[in-house]
Amino acid sequence: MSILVDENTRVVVQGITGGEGKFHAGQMIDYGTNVVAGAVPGKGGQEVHGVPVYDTVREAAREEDADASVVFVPPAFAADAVFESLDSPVDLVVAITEGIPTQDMAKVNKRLSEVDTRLIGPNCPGIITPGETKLGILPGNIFESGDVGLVSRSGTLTYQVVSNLTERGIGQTTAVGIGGDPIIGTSFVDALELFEEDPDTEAVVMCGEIGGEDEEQAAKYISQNMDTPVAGFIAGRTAPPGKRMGHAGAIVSGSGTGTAESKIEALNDAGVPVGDTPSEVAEHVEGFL
Amino acid sequence: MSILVDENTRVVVQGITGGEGKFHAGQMIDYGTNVVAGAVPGKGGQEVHGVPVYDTVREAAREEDADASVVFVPPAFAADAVFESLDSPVDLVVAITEGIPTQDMAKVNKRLSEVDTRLIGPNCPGIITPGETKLGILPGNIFESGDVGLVSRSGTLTYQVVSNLTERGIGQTTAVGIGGDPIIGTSFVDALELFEEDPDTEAVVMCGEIGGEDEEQAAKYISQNMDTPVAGFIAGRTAPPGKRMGHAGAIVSGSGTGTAESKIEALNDAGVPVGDTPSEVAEHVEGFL
Amino acid sequence: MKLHEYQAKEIFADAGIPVPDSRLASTVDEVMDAVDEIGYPAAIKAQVHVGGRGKAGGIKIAEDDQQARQYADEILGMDLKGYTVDEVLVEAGVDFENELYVGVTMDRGEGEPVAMVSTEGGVDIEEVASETPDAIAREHIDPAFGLHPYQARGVVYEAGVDREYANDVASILTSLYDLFEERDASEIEVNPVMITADGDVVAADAVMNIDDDALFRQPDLAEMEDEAAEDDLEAKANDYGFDYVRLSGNVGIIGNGAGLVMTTLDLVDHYGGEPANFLDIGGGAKAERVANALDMVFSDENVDSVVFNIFGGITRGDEVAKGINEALGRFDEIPKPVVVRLAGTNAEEGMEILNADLVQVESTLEDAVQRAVENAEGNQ
Amino acid sequence: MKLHEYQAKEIFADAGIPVPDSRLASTVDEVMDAVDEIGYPAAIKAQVHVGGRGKAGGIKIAEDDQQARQYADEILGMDLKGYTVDEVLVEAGVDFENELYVGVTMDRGEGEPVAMVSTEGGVDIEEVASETPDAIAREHIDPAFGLHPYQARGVVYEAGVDREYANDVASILTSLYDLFEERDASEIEVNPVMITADGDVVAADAVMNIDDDALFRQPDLAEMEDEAAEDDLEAKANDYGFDYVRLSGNVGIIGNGAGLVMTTLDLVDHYGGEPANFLDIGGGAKAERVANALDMVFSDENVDSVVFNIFGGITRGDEVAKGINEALGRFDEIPKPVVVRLAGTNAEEGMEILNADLVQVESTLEDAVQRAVENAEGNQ
Repeated sequence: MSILVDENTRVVVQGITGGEGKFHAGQMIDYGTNVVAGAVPGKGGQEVHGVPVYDTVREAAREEDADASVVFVPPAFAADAVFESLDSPVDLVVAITEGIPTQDMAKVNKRLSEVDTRLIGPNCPGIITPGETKLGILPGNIFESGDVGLVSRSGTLTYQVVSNLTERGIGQTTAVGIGGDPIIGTSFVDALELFEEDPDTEAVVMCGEIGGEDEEQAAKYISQNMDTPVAGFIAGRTAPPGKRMGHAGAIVSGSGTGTAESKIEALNDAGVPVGDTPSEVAEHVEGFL
Repeated sequence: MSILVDENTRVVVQGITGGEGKFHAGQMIDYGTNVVAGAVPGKGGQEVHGVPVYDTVREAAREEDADASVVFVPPAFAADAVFESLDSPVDLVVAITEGIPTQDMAKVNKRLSEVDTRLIGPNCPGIITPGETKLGILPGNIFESGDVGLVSRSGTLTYQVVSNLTERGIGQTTAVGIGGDPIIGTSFVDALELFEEDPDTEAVVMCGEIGGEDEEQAAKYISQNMDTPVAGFIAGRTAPPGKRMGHAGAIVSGSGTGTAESKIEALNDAGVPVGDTPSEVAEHVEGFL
Repeated sequence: MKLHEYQAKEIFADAGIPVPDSRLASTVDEVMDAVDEIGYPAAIKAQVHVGGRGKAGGIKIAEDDQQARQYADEILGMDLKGYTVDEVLVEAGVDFENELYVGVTMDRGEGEPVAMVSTEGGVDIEEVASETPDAIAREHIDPAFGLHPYQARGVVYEAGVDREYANDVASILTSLYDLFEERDASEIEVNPVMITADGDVVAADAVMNIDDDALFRQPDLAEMEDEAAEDDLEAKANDYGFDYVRLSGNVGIIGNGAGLVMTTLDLVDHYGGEPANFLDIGGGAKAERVANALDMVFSDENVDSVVFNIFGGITRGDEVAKGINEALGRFDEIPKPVVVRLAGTNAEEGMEILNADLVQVESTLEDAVQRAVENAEGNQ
Repeated sequence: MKLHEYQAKEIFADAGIPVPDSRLASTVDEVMDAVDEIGYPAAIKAQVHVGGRGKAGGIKIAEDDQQARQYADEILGMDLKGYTVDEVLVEAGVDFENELYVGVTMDRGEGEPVAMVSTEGGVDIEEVASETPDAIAREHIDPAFGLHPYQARGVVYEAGVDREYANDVASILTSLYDLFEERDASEIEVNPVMITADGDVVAADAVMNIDDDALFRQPDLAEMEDEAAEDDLEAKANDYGFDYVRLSGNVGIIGNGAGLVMTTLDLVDHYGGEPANFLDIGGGAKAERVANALDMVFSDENVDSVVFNIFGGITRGDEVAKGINEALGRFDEIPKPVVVRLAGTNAEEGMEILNADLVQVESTLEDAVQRAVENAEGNQ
């Protein structure tokens, strides 16, 4: 079992004719993802990796019965691409693009409250259900099918933690990168909720970082609603206030909110052990199983 | 019984310090309406007719427990006043103002889809439950309490039909003027639905006019969902295409939609007798009771 | 209110929408000056608010000076469905390969704007809409967000517009929606958008109607209305602040409230008469307004009889009666018989005040209308 | 990016927000010219991106020429929390009766902007927020609709602003939100808005931060960033297109992906070292980019040791290894010891390629960091 995506997920790739889109569409297909269409304005009728390209997501979804979309579109046009998917409609949109203006995302966020479609990202590596499908840029080879769900705001940190898990023979049900931007479609709480409902997920790893209060809210959710054990990691303990640490969302505000201390404390209070190192996280998970 | 408003409805009057607002607030109070507050920016702390005035509807609703608002605000500011009420929140907003730009109302309409508050109007005479309360400018003295619901796009036409009913000794549960603008908050279907659910409403009169397709939709609703008998009237049989007949919404488009013929035919097909004159309408209603 | 083609095109050009080179002309000489600058072929287009100008002879394409002079002479001053042509737009002819329809209007049923695109441009779009509705692609627009770029592209692709110029057409649509929103339009359409052999897109016609209720915040457009000369009586009604529509019959009608006035018109028709006008004096009308309304109706030479139907809500019957007495008292002889029916607020007081030497009084709407129709028949 | 007060005030003034008369000056003479035009009292305000300028001595009020000259001399060139003051804003003093706080920021938890108004202006608003949160009225803004007029008024009334000038304050707030939206701000605040004895409202300070991700569509603001001289190394990182933050330690850190780099910093700290920087080379980094990153870190004279931590997803380990070899091959002697850890895509190929004469190779993150910390200790 898995959350959100599996071998049946029918994927349209927005921006499939661009460099990134083309490369990762190929990677996805190689991994086994059921990429049924591409969507690029003005490129309808072409084929990429044998996949038909349409001018609009709506047409792609209609003609190829797609139910999920992955967005590889430059930042200036990415919010529009997300809107397009939300209205096409598909059930799931995964926005990989980094650098979408925050005010564009505020508008997307408003639309999300009006529709049933789920957005993952933006500025995220995507989602993978090992052995079945991946939507995004995660390197498939490091993941193993198994019992642990993983949710993370970061890409490469996810790979690091996954490799620590795999070293110990611990596989994953689904791993989802929710993205490093200030405004994102799927929060920790959303993902935790899905893992809690998934009967095959025996434990969850949650990799947070400085900025915002999403981790604190996750801690609250975990203590009130979750039976599945959760192990945590928080990046950015040494980050100074007021500096953006790569991710647009990874910033401790001048008023001291969004610190690693606050997040670790909240998680600990919710009974979530937080590792000092990625391998410590894997140790905690091993203890759960 | 009644729909939407009764003696318990607690009303805030927006624009109570203006000429229209002040006059009609007085008329409402004289009729027995429970006017609990006024709301006018910058006039907080004043009193009108012994009613306290607040700067914002939110404050008025909070301090005086108001659950309905009547808007007497000039067209340029009226949509903002409606937004204010929708977000205050109250349960019912009655917008009397005529001449609100259509694009302002399109935005209000969008907001209406997001909230639970009902809007009646704009460009309407309001709503009255005879003997209990009135919100708006309807002359209370011509209405009688009774068994017939009335819904109309027009003000004075409503009074005409009511007087024809009253002549025959037929009173009203509630009469609601939904307004003569192209975009309005409460449609015929909405009002008919409420009358159908009201156990005391034994029959309904529906006064439509040229323009739009609201009457056609009402006919469909009546034939599919209503047990309560409905009598109809349609004004504007002699209106030429392309000319706005007073109401912004009363216009037969160049493409021939919105004609009286189409509406009368639809109502007849739904089993609704349509009077050639207002007194014929009253005759039909008499036949129902 | 409707803008003239040349007014709409000026606005389009300012918004960056490609339009053909053109000049406004009100004399044959001005037309000849214009073609000198523009060259041939040149379209000479009557600037009147009439649909189907082309079929009615209001648009001609001149290929040389002789034709230009001839067509200018024909069109200037001609009567086009009741409107006199005072001005023509002289416009560079476009050598087109395809014609599209692109428009934005308010969908009142949905309460939001809708964009429309069709590859069947250049013909009566309402005919297309009723005969082959699928030939028009539609996209509803959330007024809070506006037209998203993907929607503009999407509706253009859905209409089947060639990929080669789809982006340019989408860009015109986006500009049209921006204008629709900024200028409080109720309708904007370009029919046709012409596609040249080079793949350039050009707005070859322009319809732009503005929401009357929003003119207060579009002062420059409100001024254009004054330029667009209307029927004299309608202009007078505008000055008085009445909702007035002139019709072709001989029974003049005055009332309060749009629905009731429309009903009065319908009853005139029902009883065999023909309404001469719609005149709504509005709510709370005072004596002077009543007098102005009577002046309006008497000014219409077609009127043989008048019915005055007031149901008082805010409007008080005694005030109306005073106004009627005052207005009619000025005449040595009442020009046309006036039937008055007062109901509602202070109706009885009004009835008592009314001078029976000046008016005929009826107490029901039906009786009042019937009597006015009889008066009209007797007066013809 | 942060705008300077004088830059923000120019933008405010263009938007019709009342600001005091002011001049920018970079020498004492320019300050004296400015006070000649503006008169006394005059505020002399350091233009640096530092909070609490007033307390730190960066703002002085001059009452006469002698004071003006003295303060200008003191402030120009002073070091304010690590930033050198190159420019001051000379501004007309405002004789105020009240000070308000008015701001708009993005509430990331709600995913929408929020307007804030408080009558406790002129002091540290974050202190107010944490000690007396009720003293700040807040109104969330639906980004699709924007700030409704009733909301602007409502939040001003709710904050307890006097009715006498509430409309003017609401109008400032409305302008601030318009700027927030049009200029892609992440935060705009005026603290204080001063209320004069006459009831006039004036924006006496101005904070305006712009969303870095939106600078591509705010080219004029992006240019202002160049004017705002930054730390040399941060400017260099900007040229290279790296996400870089300089810190105070001596272990230089290079990695790919923000979360992993932050984790590497944390581990350096965890093992007793002190990170010198955050440097994310991003996804899919090629050899040249790797060389640039090494150049960056070696340019920091505080660095005693470097750890290079790559987990390849899109980024390929062999490419990274080539880049490291190339970059380090240019040196006769490697300036600081470099520990490399490669994992993920093509990590093994990378490890083989790496020249062991140039770098120390570790296979786990923990070992790599520990070794770099040890190197730093040995190198100090």
